[in-house]
Amino acid sequence: MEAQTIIAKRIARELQSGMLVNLGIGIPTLVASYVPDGIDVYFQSENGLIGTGPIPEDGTMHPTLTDAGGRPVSALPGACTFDSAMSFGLIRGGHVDMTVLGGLQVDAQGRLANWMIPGKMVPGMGGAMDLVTGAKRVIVAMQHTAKGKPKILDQCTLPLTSVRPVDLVVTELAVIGFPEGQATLLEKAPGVSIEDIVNATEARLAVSGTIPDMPI
Amino acid sequence: MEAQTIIAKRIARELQSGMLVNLGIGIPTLVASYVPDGIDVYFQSENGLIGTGPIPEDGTMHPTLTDAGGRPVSALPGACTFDSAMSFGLIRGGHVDMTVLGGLQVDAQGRLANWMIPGKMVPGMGGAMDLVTGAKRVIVAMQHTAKGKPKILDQCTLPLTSVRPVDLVVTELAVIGFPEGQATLLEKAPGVSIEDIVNATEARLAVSGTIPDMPI
Amino acid sequence: MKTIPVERAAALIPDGASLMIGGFMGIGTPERLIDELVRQGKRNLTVIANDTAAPGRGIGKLISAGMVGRTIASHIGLNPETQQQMLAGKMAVDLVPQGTLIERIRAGGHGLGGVLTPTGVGTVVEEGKRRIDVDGKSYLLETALRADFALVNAFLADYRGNLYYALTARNFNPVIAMAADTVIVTADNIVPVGVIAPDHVVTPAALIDYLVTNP
Amino acid sequence: MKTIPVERAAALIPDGASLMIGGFMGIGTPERLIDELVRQGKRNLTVIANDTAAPGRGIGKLISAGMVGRTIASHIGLNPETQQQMLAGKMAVDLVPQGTLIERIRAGGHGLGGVLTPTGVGTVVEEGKRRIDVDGKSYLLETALRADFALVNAFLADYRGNLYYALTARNFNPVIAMAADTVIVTADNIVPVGVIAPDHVVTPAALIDYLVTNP
Repeated sequence: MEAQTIIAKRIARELQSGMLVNLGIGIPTLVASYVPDGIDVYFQSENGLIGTGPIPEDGTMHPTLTDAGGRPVSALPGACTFDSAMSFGLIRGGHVDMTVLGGLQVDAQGRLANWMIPGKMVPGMGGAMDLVTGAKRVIVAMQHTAKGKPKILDQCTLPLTSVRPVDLVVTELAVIGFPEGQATLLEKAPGVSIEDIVNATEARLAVSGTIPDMPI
Repeated sequence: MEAQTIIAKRIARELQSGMLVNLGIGIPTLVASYVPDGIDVYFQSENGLIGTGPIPEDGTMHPTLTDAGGRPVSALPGACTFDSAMSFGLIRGGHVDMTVLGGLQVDAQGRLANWMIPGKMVPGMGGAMDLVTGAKRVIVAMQHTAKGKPKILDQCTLPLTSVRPVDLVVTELAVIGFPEGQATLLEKAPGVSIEDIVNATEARLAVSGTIPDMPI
Repeated sequence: MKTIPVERAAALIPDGASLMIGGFMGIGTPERLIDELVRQGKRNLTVIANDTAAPGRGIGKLISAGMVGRTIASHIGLNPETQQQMLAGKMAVDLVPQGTLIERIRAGGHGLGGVLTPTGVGTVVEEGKRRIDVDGKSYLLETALRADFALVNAFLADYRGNLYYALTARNFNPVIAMAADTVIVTADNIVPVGVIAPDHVVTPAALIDYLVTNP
Repeated sequence: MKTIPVERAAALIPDGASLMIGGFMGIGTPERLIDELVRQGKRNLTVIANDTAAPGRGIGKLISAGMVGRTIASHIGLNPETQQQMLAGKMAVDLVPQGTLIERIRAGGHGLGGVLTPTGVGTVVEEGKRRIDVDGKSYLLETALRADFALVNAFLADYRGNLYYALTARNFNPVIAMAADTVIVTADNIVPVGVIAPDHVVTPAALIDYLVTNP
């Protein structure tokens, strides 16, 4: 299974019926493809939509119904639209139950950096700072390493997105949480050893008891 | 002519086409009855309506369309409704071109007190503080005296509604403005002498040149 | 979101709870919830609302029943019982400028700590508050306000909880629907999911905890 | 409110003006006004918007034409020309979290001096700002933002200027319509007064200065 598929399928299992969920671009978007049967969630698109549906068939699109990247989407029955002040009221106000975002780095306490590489890549933070600060639950979806280098570090070297720690980091190797401010190995991907994970992680990982396999 | 008719008719002449106008309860409400021909203004009701129309005929009312006192109104073509945050955004944000409010006292600089008499009458400020602070132009509609005592005073003895001076006070005797922070007689009611006005006013009134009659 | 009868909805609210209640002079107030609260005899409620309506109407019924220990409102002038209970010391009343009250509630719902408003600077409203200057202009720091429950009335709800309000019955309703731990809605009409156009939904279903069934 | 052709509307905007422009990745951007600004060759504009779209689309056209001296936006990642001009020092870019940007604009339109937001506390976004604690929690004071002009796109306008927006083309449009000295609107459809239901009007006509005629 591809790394991003593992990550998206595992995160999809965190969804519960009735949740309002915001998915960032990249791997997080894939989570919508793996919603478990019988689970009914609301997806928010921060450009002003709850009830985002799949890409519409050719000939059934309209330029006024798009996702946050400007791509055509559809709207499910019960969808609603609103302006950007309301959209971020939902986000900052804690009404978004879960957000899934990509990550560049996460530190040992769970603090995320995902919005810029000074001097190289400056896309802007868009909605990421509000999402990490305001959503009830923040999950980072990212590959465990970049070009062989760990992305879960003692300290982030890139500018932080928020000082609020994320709740979960899901990679193709592991699920990591931050109970009591300490990076902790919660699950491992099938066929991956704890040693592999520890070696691919710069931050000290708390590991105790038997570590179960990721359900995917 | 009754005092309140004089006041309302005079204030109606301040209306200009395209203005967004908020009228308080009492004498200010009467201003809507004297809009000059050819003048097309928007009346805002702060409970969430622009385009307030007259009281509807019997049998054509609905309980969800009322003025700020909870009384049935109608809506003119082009009317729109909104929540209270928007309503006060319009008011505080300077989008209301003119407000007309009742007054208990006005001081020599034009500062209004109109929302409470401590220990006696405590209705609450409702929207008055926001209106006086935020509207582009504030006009006070009140009788010149109460039980023979002046209401335009050196200093207000009642709690102020706002430190922002009002633009105009219109009574059944006079029109008073506050250029350079100084109560100034601008017009007098037909048949009223300057002496009458000065005697009915505690604040020192600047009077210079010929004082014209109020156009009513 | 759960759909429940009005008796169960009112039973969720304990004595001493803080309630934000929609409505402006009773217009847009969830009257059936109010009636049931009175029937169940709640005590020592805190009510946060624009006004206390009039005796026999909306929030006025809670006041008349002596169920309110504290009121935070902008206007109580049309309910002499509120004024009597306040002057007699039976009920605490905090009077807040209407634009400030709705912004404080909005801040509570939108995750803001507060807003800076020019309203009230230099008046008795300033007492006990921080004055903050920005670019040479003075403002009061008005802090966010939240409640245990929001009692909301809508014109239309769908069976998921999307809400549409009618005309001037909108007022405080969509704003309080974001600012309470538990949101309970009565709707004049409950319609199938999908029949309120997405652009016409004012309050998204995801904000609603309980929708009261119609009789 | 005046109804004017697009050439006259664009001519109202002088070089050096600050413009708030509606749209999210170009969706809901007043494209005809943008095209006319490019044709008239404005210079040294300040653009306040969610993003700078992409080359050839919406605000991206102003960037490509080198007409923008300063951009205040939350995201420029999909327009490489914006990043190039920024890194080359040809254009100043202030990056603002999206929720903070829209609240600052809303504050400007609603007469607030600013808002307290938890977003950005402890990050580079905090630099140069006041941190204010309320009930033991830290917030940044984010001040109000206004512009000389707001360029708004609506789906429906009536001939008085009441506006209705479609789906995700709403985004920043109704918020900027309150926060500028002069508000200019393009609408996909202009309809007679009275045919947009009062509950469906999002931006009241009283806020609009100029409505651009359709070809």
